[in-house]
Amino acid sequence: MGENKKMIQFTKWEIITLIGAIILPFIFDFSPYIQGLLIFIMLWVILGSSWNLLAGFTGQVSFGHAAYFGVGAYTAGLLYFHFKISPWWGLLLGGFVAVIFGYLLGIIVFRLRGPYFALGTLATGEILRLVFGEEEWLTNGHNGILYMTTWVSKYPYYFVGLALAAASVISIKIIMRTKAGFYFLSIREDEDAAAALGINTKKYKNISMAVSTFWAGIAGAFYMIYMGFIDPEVVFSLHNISILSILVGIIGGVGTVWGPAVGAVTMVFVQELFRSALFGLAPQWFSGLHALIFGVLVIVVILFMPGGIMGDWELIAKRFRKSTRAESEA
Amino acid sequence: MKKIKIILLLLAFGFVALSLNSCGKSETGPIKIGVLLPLTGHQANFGSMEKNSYELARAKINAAGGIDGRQLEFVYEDDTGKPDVGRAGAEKLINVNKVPMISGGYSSSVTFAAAAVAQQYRTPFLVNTGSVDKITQPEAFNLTVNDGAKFYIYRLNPPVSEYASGLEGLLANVIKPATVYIIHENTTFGTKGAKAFQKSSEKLGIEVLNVESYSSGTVDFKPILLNAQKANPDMVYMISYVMDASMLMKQAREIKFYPKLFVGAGAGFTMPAFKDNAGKASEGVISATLWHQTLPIPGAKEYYDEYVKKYGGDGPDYHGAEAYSAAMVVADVLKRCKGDYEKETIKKALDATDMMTVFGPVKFQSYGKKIHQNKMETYVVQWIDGTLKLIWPKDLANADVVYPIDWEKIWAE
Amino acid sequence: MSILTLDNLTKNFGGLMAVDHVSLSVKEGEIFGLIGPNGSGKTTIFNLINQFYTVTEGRIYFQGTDITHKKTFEIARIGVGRTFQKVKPLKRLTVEDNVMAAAFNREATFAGARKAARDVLKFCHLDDVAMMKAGSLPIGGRKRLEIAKALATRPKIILLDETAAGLNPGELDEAIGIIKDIRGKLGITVLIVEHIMKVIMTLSDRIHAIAHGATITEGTPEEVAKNPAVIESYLGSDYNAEEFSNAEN
Amino acid sequence: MEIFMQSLVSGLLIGGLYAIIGIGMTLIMGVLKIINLAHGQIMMVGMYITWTLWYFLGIDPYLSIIITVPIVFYLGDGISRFLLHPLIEKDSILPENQVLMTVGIGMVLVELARFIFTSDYRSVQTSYNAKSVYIAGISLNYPLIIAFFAAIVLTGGMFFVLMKTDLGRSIRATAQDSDAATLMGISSKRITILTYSIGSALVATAGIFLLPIYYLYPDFGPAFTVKAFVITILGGLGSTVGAIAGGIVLGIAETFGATYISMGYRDAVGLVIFLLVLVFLPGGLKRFTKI
Repeated sequence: MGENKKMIQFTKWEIITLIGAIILPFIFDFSPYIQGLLIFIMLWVILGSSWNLLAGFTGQVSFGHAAYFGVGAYTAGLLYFHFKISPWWGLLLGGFVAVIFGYLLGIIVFRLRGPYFALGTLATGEILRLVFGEEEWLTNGHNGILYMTTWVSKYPYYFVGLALAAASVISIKIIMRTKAGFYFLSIREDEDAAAALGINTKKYKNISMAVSTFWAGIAGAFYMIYMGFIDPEVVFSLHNISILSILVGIIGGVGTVWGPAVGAVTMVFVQELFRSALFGLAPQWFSGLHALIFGVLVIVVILFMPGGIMGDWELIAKRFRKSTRAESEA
Repeated sequence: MKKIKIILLLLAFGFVALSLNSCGKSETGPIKIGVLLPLTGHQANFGSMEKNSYELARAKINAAGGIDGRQLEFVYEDDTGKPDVGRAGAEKLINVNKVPMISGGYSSSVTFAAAAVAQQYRTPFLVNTGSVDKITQPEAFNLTVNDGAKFYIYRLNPPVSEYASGLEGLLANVIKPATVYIIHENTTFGTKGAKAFQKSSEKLGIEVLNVESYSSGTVDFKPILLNAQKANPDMVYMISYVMDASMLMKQAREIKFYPKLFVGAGAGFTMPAFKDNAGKASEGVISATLWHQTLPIPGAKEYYDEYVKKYGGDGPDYHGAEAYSAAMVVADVLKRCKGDYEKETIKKALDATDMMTVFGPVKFQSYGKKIHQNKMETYVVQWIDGTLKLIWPKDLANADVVYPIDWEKIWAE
Repeated sequence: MSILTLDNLTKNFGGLMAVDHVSLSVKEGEIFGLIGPNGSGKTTIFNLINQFYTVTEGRIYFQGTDITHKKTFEIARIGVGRTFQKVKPLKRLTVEDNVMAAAFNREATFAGARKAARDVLKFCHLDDVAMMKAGSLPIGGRKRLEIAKALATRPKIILLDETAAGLNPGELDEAIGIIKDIRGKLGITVLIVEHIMKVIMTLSDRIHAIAHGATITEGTPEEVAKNPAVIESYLGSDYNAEEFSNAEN
Repeated sequence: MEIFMQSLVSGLLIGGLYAIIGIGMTLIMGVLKIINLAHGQIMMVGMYITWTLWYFLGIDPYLSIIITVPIVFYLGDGISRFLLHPLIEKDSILPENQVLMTVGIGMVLVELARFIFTSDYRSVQTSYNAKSVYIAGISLNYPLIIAFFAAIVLTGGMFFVLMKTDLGRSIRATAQDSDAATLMGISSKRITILTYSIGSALVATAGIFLLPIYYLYPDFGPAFTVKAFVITILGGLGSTVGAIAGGIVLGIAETFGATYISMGYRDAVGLVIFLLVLVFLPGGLKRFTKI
């Protein structure tokens, strides 16, 4: 946890990354396609950080984060659908509504531990998906909700996304330097031992859940605003939201502040790399393999880098240094 | 804290690498038009039928000299049957491949979601299958019916509310059922189709006993069928894709559910795969359809034969014809652009479209809440002795409707 | 004055009497030993005090207040610290962070918690490994870390569960010194469960012996060591008999 | 009343099929203590093998058990030996990393199937596919009846193996306390790998019985994975008798939910029961059956 007395301090590289992300679009004239990818990276940074706080730092491995993502998305969507209120208002509200859902579902799932917690969250996510699909009077069911997005240009979304992503990462960085952060880690390492140290584990699991669901809800609302279309199968997707948020965390590094950000970049990049068939260099059938390659990547990371890219950075750096040294000697 | 380096490295590498992908326009190379279809995922068998048809048409167009001497090329984007992927695909076609026009659009929800993207980028989108009504209703996109000049969506196929128009004729004139039980999958296409048929029933004086939905991929349809059997309707109307359609009919046969009629709303019920999977239980099933190869439309039979010759199998149904015709419309529109393949020019050419295709005449009209909608007749087919026969309208039919149907006999082993 | 009182404490695991009407009273400022052969219910008593298990029957009083049905974390808050026989370090955190997490029990600020943690680490001779990951500590360090975490919650009474088990002779003396200082320098009452007789005999003011969950006797170390029932209960198991005779030497 | 009876019978038969899917999962969860999120996908692999044998060689699906099941057994062996077991020694922040590994494995299996077989629907057509017998007006579908009896035979067989053989005792010992089992001289590595292989073989068998009733495409696995863990939690970890009880309860509950509530909520019925059991009846039906 470092030696600094100040509660929050940014490293050189953190500041460079942030400034870089702000000015990059002014230096390069990105095509809207690349802008779109960047926005998706931001979205995954928020969602990955959200999952990582609850799972990576607090040890409550959620397989149902789509529930909160979807609730946030539908908060923004339904405001527009029923009352013609701009979904932008739903951005913040989506976070809070997700927190309420998180608290209510927490009453059920926090009675469970370990794999049972994972299964419980998975089930709650799936139930919400079915309910939102079936209750057409409220959600417009499978027809989904369409909203003609505010801007054609993607730059405004990029900066909103960047601001939200930065806020989510920084908020977690701050929390992890407070009492709550220490308590989250204690709960993750050993829930019983934590309680014996005087930690109200239930309360702090709920706090972690609240922050986590808040960001998941915001991510969902941002998705609605940016994509302009949601339906239950998309935003409550077990595979495309719940599992992918986990994979973003795993690849980047579970329980590290910057892990989800690195994971988000890696995932979007790798998927796009193969989806575009190595930028058109490989034959077209190659693009059909993108999901396969991503699955293999997940397996490789879990097998050989259980701490993810950030968690095992020392290991990677060492190997890298070794190989470069060998090269220079040769 | 050198760790953060990796973010920068990855970002930088990513940008550079991805920028390589964008390509410039050329004045002499092929003209590229985007096509959005489900090439993988649940709807892939429809998507590949449509893609095959697009390719068949392209070969024909290019063999006949292409467009003003240039070749026509279709750039396919796989929407995987998911609206968000479809939107991303449409954006990619517009922004990366820089196509001046998009065609395709299979499922209703994907097409609708992607249409919003095309509309936003002011790129003409010729829809050939996505059938939910609102796709050609400008109000769904914050426009009015007078905004034709600002509305970039065009549709070749009829909307789902009109799928059953041909069927209405058959029911009103020949069969005259008194009651109907509606079963539909819980998707946009399914729910809208069910609503539309409720309206039709009202018009025809058929009592709707119940409307029930299911989610696609169900193993056991018996609960729904039992409820239907208990209601004892004259007719069961089903809106389902191919495998659900097969399961429904197989299990109806199993529980000896014999209403006067089983009617499908197109989609799965006209596919060859329906017969393959339902087996005997497909026999006697009636379906609305938008096309049949025996229709007296010039080129229809030729298209069907060519398709079978090239790709084998049981041949295309109306989905393939829609795609083939859309490709022909694209070629026709581009030819009328006279070398200026800009979005606005293409849009004007689309407005002026008035041509004949294997799918029937194509002309984009305004009526009711819709604009840019091709209006057309629909037909009724029935599975008779293992083949799909056109039974309505009477003057075009190639077989007599089998009615009343002795299910016990035709479903016997 | 009594700081912790167990009144007819009983735990029944589906018919098995793990703790059978045990009554004892720990006076403020004393080191109180709890002994008994393996499986006699010592750890169960600890788990009952801090509410890992719910009490079947009987009452627990802390400084005169009934704490029988409080929650685990509340027990720690009011001033009952404990260590675990099977150590529970927060493995991926540094030693200092382990203790800080505990220190937040009394300290609201980051700086305050860190200062408190450093004091405790020094007290437990862990200051030179403060930046090590707790999971990579050798067993002696882990045992002391258990004590450090419990102390950092600033308890009024600390329950030590076999803190000396598995230590080499050098470490053993170190541990005994620390436990003495807990009472001597910090003025914290100690309730100690221990197998190693050397430890418990040197340290304890009074000893309470149990077997099969029930009380055998209570008294000074000398009285208890001479009690034939105690000797017999230990002789019942070879493994412990050896230890017992070692302690006698 | 007839609807009630027919629903009951339908639910019972479907439940038999669910039970076979569940037995494999309950063994794996009982011994390896992980949720196998690749369960449905392994079933899918088994079904594609069966389909291939039927389509190209004309081998009857039920007959192909002797080929398909060993193949999938060794697939499971490979997965657990090279991908799951090595993780036990790896220090990872999340104890669930074996579960996450099964996610990756599932993804790879689906995409491989898509690559080889495309996304088209496949089904087998046999003479008995659509045959039914009718008892008192209630229809009983042949393949479902066969699946139901197979479920009973398999459960009985597994029960016998677990209770009466050395292998079974080792598996049960490892499930209860793998450390203690190791002390008793049981190689927990061998047993965990073997258990995963047996679990895979069982779910492949389930797939073979499902194929004549249903159809097949690469993405169909996850829905059945979810059913499998609902059954496992319902029946109790590691309990074969529990799995058959859980499968039948789920089958009947789903069918009644679909008949009397709404077809759209059919899948929700299982999930709600599942949550209720997790929270209010930890241990599942095993608490009543005791085995």
